[in-house]
Amino acid sequence: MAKITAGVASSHVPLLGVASDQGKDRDDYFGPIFAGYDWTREWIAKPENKPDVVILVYNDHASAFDMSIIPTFAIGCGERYAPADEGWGPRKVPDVEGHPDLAWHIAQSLILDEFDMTIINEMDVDHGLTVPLTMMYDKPDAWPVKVIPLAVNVVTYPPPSGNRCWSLGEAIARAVNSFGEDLNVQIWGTGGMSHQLQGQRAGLINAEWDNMFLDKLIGDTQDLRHVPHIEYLRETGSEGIEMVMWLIMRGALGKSTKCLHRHYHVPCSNTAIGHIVLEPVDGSVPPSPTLEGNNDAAQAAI
Amino acid sequence: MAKITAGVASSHVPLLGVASDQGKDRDDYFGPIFAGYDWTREWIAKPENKPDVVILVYNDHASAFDMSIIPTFAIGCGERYAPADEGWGPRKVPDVEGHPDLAWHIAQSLILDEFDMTIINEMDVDHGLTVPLTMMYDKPDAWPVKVIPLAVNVVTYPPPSGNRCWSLGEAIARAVNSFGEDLNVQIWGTGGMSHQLQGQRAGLINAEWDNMFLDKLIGDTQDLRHVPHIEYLRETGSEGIEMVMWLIMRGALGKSTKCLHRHYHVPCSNTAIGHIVLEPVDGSVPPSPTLEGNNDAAQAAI
Amino acid sequence: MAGHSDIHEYLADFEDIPGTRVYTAARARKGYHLNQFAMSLMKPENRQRWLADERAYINEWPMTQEQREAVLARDYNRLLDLGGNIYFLAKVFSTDGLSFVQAVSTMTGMSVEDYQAMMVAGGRSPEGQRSIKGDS
Amino acid sequence: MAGHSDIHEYLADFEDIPGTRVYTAARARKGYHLNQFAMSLMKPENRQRWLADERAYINEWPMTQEQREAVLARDYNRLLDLGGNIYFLAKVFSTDGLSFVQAVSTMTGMSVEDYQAMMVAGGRSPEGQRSIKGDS
Ligand SMILES: [Fe+3]
Ligand SMILES: [Fe+3]
Repeated sequence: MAKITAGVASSHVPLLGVASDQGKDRDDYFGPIFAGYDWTREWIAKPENKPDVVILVYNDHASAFDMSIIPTFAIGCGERYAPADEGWGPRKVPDVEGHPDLAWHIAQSLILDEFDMTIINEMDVDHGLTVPLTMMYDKPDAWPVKVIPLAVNVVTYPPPSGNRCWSLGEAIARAVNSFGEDLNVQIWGTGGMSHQLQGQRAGLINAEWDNMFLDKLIGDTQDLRHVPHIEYLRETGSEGIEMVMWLIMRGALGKSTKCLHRHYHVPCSNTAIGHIVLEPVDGSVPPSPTLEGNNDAAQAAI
Repeated sequence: MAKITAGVASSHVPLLGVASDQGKDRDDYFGPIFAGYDWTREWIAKPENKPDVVILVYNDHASAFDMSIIPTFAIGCGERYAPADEGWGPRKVPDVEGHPDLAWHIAQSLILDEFDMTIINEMDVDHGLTVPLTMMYDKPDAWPVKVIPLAVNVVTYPPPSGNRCWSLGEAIARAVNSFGEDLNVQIWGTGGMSHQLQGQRAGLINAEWDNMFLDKLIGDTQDLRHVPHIEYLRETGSEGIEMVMWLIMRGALGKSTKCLHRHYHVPCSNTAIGHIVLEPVDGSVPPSPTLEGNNDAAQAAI
Repeated sequence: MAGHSDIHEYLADFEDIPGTRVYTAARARKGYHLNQFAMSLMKPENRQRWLADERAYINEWPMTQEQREAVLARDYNRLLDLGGNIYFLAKVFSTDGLSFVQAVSTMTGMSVEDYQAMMVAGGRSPEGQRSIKGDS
Repeated sequence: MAGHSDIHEYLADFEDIPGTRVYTAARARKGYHLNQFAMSLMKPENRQRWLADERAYINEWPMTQEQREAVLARDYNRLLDLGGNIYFLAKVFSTDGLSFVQAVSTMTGMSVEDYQAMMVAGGRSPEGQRSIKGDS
């Protein structure tokens, strides 16, 4: 049976990709950032932790999706994905290999669970997806893991609510649990932490709020479900809203979590870097509330 | 204030478009089908009934969306839409004019209400959308109504559940009710009724089940929410599943409905034609259950 | 989550309907390039190239040889087995100038006249056509 | 639905944040072609044409003259007012060879050196930057 064994969160600042690609990742500026990932690189390389598949929650930054189509939740069910050209040529990192068996299983399960997924079979993936791979795996010839991209709209308003993201995570956990093959699955939430890339208020950083957010990913509180969008915007800058994606990761870890590793650094480019590794303590999630789908009570009601 | 004043359902068999375009709509074969729409054409032309905007629920039949992207619920927020070329050249019917103000308002409201909409700004529309316009308006130089296309995936499994469709309708009603401008809005559900276009079982028609379905759109029963996909497939043929789209229309009409007109005919091509005009009696819908969105209790919980 | 009924049960039911292939993920994946090929016929310039030399055109698509042959033979039941979806395949028969009734009837083992007569008489009854196991 | 709080209130809050334009539908509609133009610079052949003759290239896009001039002037605050979104506009400054810090600092009225120094010192404090009305 497949199982979600850990959750990882990380900022995905494009400059981190540039630093890695240009070999600056241990210089004075980037050294302290990358150093915070050393623990994780060692941890994830150990056979008992090594994931077979990562469900990688990220947002597309006007790369695969332009204004003609804006999916709220899009799940990649394709065989592979090439790095996108974001204006200076594609990053020279390996293609990303998908896991269509698990991805389609999750997509189908989520739709029965009343999540209105968009299924994607072909797309390029931008820094939102490739930078976290770099942070966790450095510069391999091929990524040592299969990836299911889960793209969330956090660009055009409204993005999904924090509560919806958390619930999606719970539904993802149910879906993974019902997949027949033995797989070690991780879920990653990316983006954030506080940053604002626009206007006179650009450069805003709120270390206190960011650390409150990190605190509340740990243990059994579900407070973060209820943080409204306006609070992210006021407290963490206009691009801090990306943190709602971390809640998909957190929701998928179930009732309670333990923190294995935590890292916070300011700045990287315009952004506060946050990174956390979580393990489910009690990974249980509520049963599906839907009629078409997933539980005896619901089935009996049909 | 905008208001949903009526719901209309209709099959959208492509052959009906061909019949109209080639002037065969009153011949022996098509006459009885089109005759069942005469009442509606007269009704919809009366100033007191004439909608300003139709929210037109339909499915794309591999026209705007190929296998590379499959949105469960896509809402058209664009200015206009051209008829699609489905293999024999586009239908020579007018372009469809959108209503971006109301469409964006609905899209934003639905996302706050935890529907994971895909927003579409550019697409062509196929027979699923243009045939119902023909049935209701005949052959005008320009369609006398603005249209918000709402495309539902009913091709790749699973489509959304009946319950999810009904709930989406309720959320659409809430959204329309909160739009400031005075607009007479109709919602149309299209597709169905029983038909199977594939395999040795093609040609299946189940008049009894279809009429049970029509019966249950009227009054205050919500039984149809709970019909599972497998029942549509077994009872009404593999393409009968399109009827889940009618439930979006029904959900948007609220607690109870009255039937103004009803029409059923077999066959048109491979399909049973069904058509019904409903009026809300008690149009109330439940308040939004979401936290980010829409009600005092929810806001207080934040 | 004891007693949990999930996507596997949901999908298993679909295999119990006589003479029907529900377009599930398994079929969608198998038929991916077949359906994308069919979709390409929505463009007039592609239809022209296809009509001018079907074999040359279809060989450009990364499909199995079996899928190619079934398209060239217009064997729609076979194409459904190979992952084709009827709305995609419709681009092929529309390009041939066939209507849905003409194309669909070829899958039933009936002549188009008999099929049309059945439709006019009220269509195929669901009796005995609902379930393979249940035989109802 | 008495006491109903809806999308209007949700959106109204966004106008109360100092020095910030939230990318709402209203902005997305205003900036539609501006953003699609910027998106076109993801293709190397378009970047070449753009760099060879910016004015000729931008005139091909159905944008307002005001939007065109703001792009040519690289006036990013103005572009935000005209419906531009920063992730789309990023294709313009990336094509110029600018980093996010270089481009973003131009919107703050600070030199890039001062901006960078502010970031290294912990970034801009949220104090007094949360609300126009509330002044907090
Ligand atoms: Fe990002
Ligand atoms: Fe249809």
